[in-house]
Amino acid sequence: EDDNTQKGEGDLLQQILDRGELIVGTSPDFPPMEFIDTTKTGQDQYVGCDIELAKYIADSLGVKLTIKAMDFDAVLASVTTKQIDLAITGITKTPAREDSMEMSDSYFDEEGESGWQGILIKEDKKDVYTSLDTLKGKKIAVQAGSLQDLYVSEQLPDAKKQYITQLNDAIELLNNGTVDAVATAYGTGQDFVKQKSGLYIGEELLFTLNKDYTGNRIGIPKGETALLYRVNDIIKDVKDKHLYEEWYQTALNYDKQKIEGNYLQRVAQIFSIYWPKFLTGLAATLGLALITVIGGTLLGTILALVKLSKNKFVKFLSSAYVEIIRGTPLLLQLWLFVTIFAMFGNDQMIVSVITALVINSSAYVAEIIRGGIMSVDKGQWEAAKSLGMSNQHMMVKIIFPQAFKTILPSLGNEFIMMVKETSLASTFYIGELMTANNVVKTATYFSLETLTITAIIYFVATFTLSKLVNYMERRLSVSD
Amino acid sequence: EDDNTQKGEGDLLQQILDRGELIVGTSPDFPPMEFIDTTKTGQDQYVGCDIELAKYIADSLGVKLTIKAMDFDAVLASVTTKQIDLAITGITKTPAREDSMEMSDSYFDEEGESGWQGILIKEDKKDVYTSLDTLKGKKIAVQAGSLQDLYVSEQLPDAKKQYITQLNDAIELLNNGTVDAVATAYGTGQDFVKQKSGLYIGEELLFTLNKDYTGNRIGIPKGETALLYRVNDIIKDVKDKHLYEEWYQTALNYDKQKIEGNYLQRVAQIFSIYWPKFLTGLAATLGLALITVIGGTLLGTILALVKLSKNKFVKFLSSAYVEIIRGTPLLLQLWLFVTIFAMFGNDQMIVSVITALVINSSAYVAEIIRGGIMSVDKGQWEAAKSLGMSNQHMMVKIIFPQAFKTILPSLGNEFIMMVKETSLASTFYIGELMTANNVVKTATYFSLETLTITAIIYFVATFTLSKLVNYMERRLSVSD
Amino acid sequence: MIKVENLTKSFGDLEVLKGINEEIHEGEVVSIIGPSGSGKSTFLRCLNLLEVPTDGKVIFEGVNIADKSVNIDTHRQKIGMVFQHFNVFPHLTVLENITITPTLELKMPKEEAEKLGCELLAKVGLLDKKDEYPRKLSGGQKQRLAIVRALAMHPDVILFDEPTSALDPEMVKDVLDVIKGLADQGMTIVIVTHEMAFAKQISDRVLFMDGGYIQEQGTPDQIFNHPQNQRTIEFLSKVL
Amino acid sequence: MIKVENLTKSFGDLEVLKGINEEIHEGEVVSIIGPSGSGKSTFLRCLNLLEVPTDGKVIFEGVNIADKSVNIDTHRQKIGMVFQHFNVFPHLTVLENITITPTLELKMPKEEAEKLGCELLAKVGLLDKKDEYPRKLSGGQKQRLAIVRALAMHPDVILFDEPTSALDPEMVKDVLDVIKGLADQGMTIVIVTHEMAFAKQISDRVLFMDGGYIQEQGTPDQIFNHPQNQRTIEFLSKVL
Ligand SMILES: Nc1ncnc2c1ncn2[C@@H]1O[C@H](COP(=O)(O)OP(=O)(O)OP(=O)(O)O)[C@@H](O)[C@H]1O
Ligand SMILES: Nc1ncnc2c1ncn2[C@@H]1O[C@H](COP(=O)(O)OP(=O)(O)OP(=O)(O)O)[C@@H](O)[C@H]1O
Ligand SMILES: [Mg+2]
Ligand SMILES: [Mg+2]
Repeated sequence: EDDNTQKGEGDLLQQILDRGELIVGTSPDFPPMEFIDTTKTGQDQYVGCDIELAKYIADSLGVKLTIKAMDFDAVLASVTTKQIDLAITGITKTPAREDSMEMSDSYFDEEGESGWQGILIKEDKKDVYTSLDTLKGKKIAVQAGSLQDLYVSEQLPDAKKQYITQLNDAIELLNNGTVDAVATAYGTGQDFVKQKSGLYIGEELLFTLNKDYTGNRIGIPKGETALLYRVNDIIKDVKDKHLYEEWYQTALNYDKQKIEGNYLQRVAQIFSIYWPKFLTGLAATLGLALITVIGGTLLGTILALVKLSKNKFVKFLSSAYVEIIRGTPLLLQLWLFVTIFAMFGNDQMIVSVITALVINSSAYVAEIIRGGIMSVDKGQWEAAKSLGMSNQHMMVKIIFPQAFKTILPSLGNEFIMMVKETSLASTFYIGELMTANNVVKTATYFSLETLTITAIIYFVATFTLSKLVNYMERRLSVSD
Repeated sequence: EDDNTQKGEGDLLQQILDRGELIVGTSPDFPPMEFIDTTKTGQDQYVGCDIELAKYIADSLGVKLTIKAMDFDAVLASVTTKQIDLAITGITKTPAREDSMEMSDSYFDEEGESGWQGILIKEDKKDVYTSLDTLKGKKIAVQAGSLQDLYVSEQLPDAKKQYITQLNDAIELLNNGTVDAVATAYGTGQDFVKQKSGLYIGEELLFTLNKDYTGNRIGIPKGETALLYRVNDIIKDVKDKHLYEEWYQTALNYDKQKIEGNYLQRVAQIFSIYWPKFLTGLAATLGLALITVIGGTLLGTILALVKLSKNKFVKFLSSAYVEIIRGTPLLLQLWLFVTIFAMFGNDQMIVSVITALVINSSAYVAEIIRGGIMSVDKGQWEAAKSLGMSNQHMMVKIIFPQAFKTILPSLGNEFIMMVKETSLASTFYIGELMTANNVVKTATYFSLETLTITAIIYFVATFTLSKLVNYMERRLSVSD
Repeated sequence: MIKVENLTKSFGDLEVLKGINEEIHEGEVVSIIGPSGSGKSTFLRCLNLLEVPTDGKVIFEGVNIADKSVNIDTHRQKIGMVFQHFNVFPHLTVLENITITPTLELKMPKEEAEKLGCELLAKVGLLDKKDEYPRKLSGGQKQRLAIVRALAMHPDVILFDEPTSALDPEMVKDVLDVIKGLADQGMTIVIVTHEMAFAKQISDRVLFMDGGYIQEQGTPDQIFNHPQNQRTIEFLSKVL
Repeated sequence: MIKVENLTKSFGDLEVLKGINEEIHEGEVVSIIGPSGSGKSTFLRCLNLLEVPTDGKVIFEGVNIADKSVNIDTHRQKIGMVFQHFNVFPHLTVLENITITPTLELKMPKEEAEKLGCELLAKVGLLDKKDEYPRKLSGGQKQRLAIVRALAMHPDVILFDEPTSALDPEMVKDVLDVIKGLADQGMTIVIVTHEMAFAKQISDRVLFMDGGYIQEQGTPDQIFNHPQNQRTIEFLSKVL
């Protein structure tokens, strides 16, 4: 009765029935197929239409379902080595896969749902644009270099293309009449239609697809033909009942709420749904700024001391460093460090970005510290010297403690600056607040509303911080 | 003998021979097909392989060639209305075009040259990766959302994708072994191989194309079958002699120099070739910064005066404005204005960008001006008041002239700041220096070298400007 | 000429003037002495509303200028003031410093203002500097310019706030001589000073301020030679 | 004790000291007077190398401290200095102001330094303030603290640069009394001052500086009552 014993080929179905448990491997990072609902735990956390399919298969077999989450490659490897019974994770057919596992019939043809590319128009033009031909010479918004760009060139060669960077922008252009249509993936277009009123996308406006997509299939250990046939039967059943389409829709709508109402209401709704995303972004922004200022202060202090020293050569070097960093844009420095680090094999963007930020900040902090030291009344230096204090004692006991008062609030302000400057890191998909903004913008299709929320968060953060710095400044200057 | 008379159909070939001149329309903005050599003038300025083809046809007919440059739509319209004899401008066949003009045989199959998508590898792995199959499970760098991304998913489903934003970065990753291969357009890949040593792209590593591309063809006025047949004969001749491929290569290499040598030599070479691009970028950067600071000063002066006024309400408003602008990142403000302006139908990015920059700058300038006014010794205010001066006279005759001394250098520094900040405008392809950097980077495939040049230009500009500001500051303070 | 009734002035919680009643008569030269921080400057500045009194009246030539509805500018034109730190306008030449207010506020023609300015400058020995900028002047010269600037408005009274205490010792005399000259010509003068000898010499009346009140007042002889108030006696013992 | 030979000092093109020869003897009290900008402070500051002389020697107790190879810190410990603007350390208590240098530089044990500090503070009437921060002190108190701070290093000579000119008039006396006390105890003192009466009273010798030179020197009686040099006569006529 040991289920783990390697049994002969072909009896896996029997084993499943015997043990009363179906083990399905999946890679839960492909919404809406399979993804994790972070509000739940255990087996319940795995949701999506593939998971529904797995449940249906287990139900049909009359056994309990156990989902094993692992990454995509591991799912494929596990089904090959029979560590799982079925691999259900949006797998398409390839010759290589056919060699290493059995592949079920297709249970879902992505093309029919989201693989198609089409044309989004305004709903009131539905009767005007009834086929691709009717769009001849019209102005069509496309994302430069996208698949749709190619299709428009190919199948609508005399349409006028308006290049855009973000699809949301295209919708604005469509609404205000700057463009007549927007080329987009069919699924994405449908999402838009669901989110915003007055839009339309239809099958009559699809581009001709001539690719060799194969549908999604279930992977089954090699030689387990009994199981294969049984699974294919169940898939046929699912297809006949149009269950998967249903599951797909449910999964699509899973925790996606329709955002509606006026501008302010939309802002409130987006915030109430996505606040954890913004919060994480803010935390990352503050963390990034803090690391930067701490690193910048360490490096900047050394630079400042060197600049105040008497050795002409190191003085020149540190001045040059400070001038060069302050004389070039941070965006360029970020690119430079990302490029240099990539040459040395670093593919962790965050390391490059933090290095660039720290180096940038150090140049400004060096000036803050130098300024703080110079701001100490000349009389204090003279008094210390006239008493016969050594240079080191003078700096440590007399000058630094007084410079501190000027330096600390300035470092606070540098921190606030950095909270804003780290927004440039979004160019490299570092998950700070501006990146969070872009993610939510893409998820909701409401640019202005999302930007509003992000702006408010930045403002509240920097405003609060600057009040704190002011308070600190006042407290420190009281002692004068 | 009036050539302009509308003659009957079918005798255009005869007309051409009679008048001894072949008029070819082209849209000279598609290198390497047809483009302009800015160092030349008149007919000579039009270069590229399509132009060579036109010359060859004229020669074959024994007539003089006249190129008429116009935009692509106009070329198509002109051949339909017989204002030109031939349209040679990389035209592909579509049903619509077939209706309105005669289309020659294909003289160039883009697919064979640049339409294909393939895999770029290191030269020393040529014998390891001999087909797509050999790349199973390997790490492949792809641009997210590109055509290659799709092909990799489709035809190499179990390869590990490493997403990159810029192809140049992929080459670095390839060289340092982070990835095993790079998916790219075949033509682009060939360019890389030409520019950098140690790379390889071959036909055995092409993705299977199943699209319905048609080659490039010559457009001929409808019904001019005599001309059509004659042109097809000449095309056959060109094909037999493999002339077009030759012209294509020449055009590709036209003014593209191989950049080689060590790092410093490469920097020098890139600068010597692309200096006009950098110069234009710098000019745009300085112009943009200047417009911003001028606009910011106008708006900022009003804000500063309002902040100094006694009306609590407008004072609050202007303080809030200044605080909000200073409390949010410029990048976010740029996005906000671009989004808002797009909603109102503005598709001129530059207008949105300048508005955002001016508004951003105005908040900082307001503080500069307020600070300048407050920096005037309190004794000056008291002296003016004690003499019985009106508030207006006091401000205009006593306070402003003295505040000026503090304000002017600060405005200079704000200008320097803006020279750096305008780099963010590159997000929106405004053609300033950072955009120029990206253009050259893409053209040369040398990221680090290009960034170095751009950094030096920024530094020289800001350093010179800050020396000027220092000089101005000294000059102004001499009068104290 | 200036009558102060129950004048009080507080800065936040700090009550600096605690109810002052005093009258300055036409042609009088009044000196104010007292320890540092006793409110001498504050009192003087209340007389031309550079400090707005917290309470009380400042009646100048019959008008309560502490009243908010009064246009203070026109009254200030009649009340000259000279500051410890001169406060000459550094961006204007010596002559322009003098002519700017008469031309702007009294609509005096430019030539007339310049003629007046030159006359006044000649009186204080600065005519040769008329086209210089103030940065070329010594402290004593700046202060003389400041006095002349005030005079150009033909004020009915001039207020001086320690006019010599920012000066190097060897420049004090020139400035005091100019003030003495004005006193001799019958100008109404109120002067806060630490120069006791000078106060003794020119004053018709001396006020001793301390703790927000005028503690004692009288002729120079009364105050300096026969002080009655304990604080006056203490103060004078220290500074003389 | 301090011998100055051919001392010159320029700031850029401005030659402030044009070659000064002078000797300060042990136990002597020397006052330096002269018009503003004549180089009095510069001369004084050259004596402890706060200004590095352009040329010439400053021989202190046999060593030319203007020589670059000399460790100036140890010599400065023997030369006290008191500044016009006190320059007390604002972040240290009154007592710490005094004890910090002896403990750090002379390695004096903390208790000993504090005992010494308290004794010195008691002498100038500040013992009750020993744990206050300087911001609670008046100008006169700060200056007395500055003097005591210098004394705590047991200097052989103390340099004073206009020690009372930043003080309110009623605080001058306390500070001058302290200096007088030092003079009476036989301390070597060099003092730049505008208080002529005081200079007359305590000095053994008075130097009159002008134009970068010591124009005249002698006993207080010689200088104040029988000046010979034309410039001295002129200067004294203005300030007395
Ligand atoms: N603008 C102000 N805000 C707050 N406190 C002030 C202000 N002006 C003066 N004071 C305070 O009011 C008090 C009286 O100041 P005032 O300048 O009138 O004294 P004074 O008698 O002129 O002293 P001095 O001889 O030092 O000039 C002082 O304690 C001073 O600190
Ligand atoms: N660090 C410096 N840099 C440039 N010039 C200086 C410097 N210190 C002093 N001077 C100039 O040297 C001259 C003499 O200055 P010094 O302070 O010695 O005069 P002083 O006799 O002490 O005058 P006062 O009585 O005003 O204190 C002045 O013209 C002054 O401007
Ligand atoms: Mg005062
Ligand atoms: Mg001095």
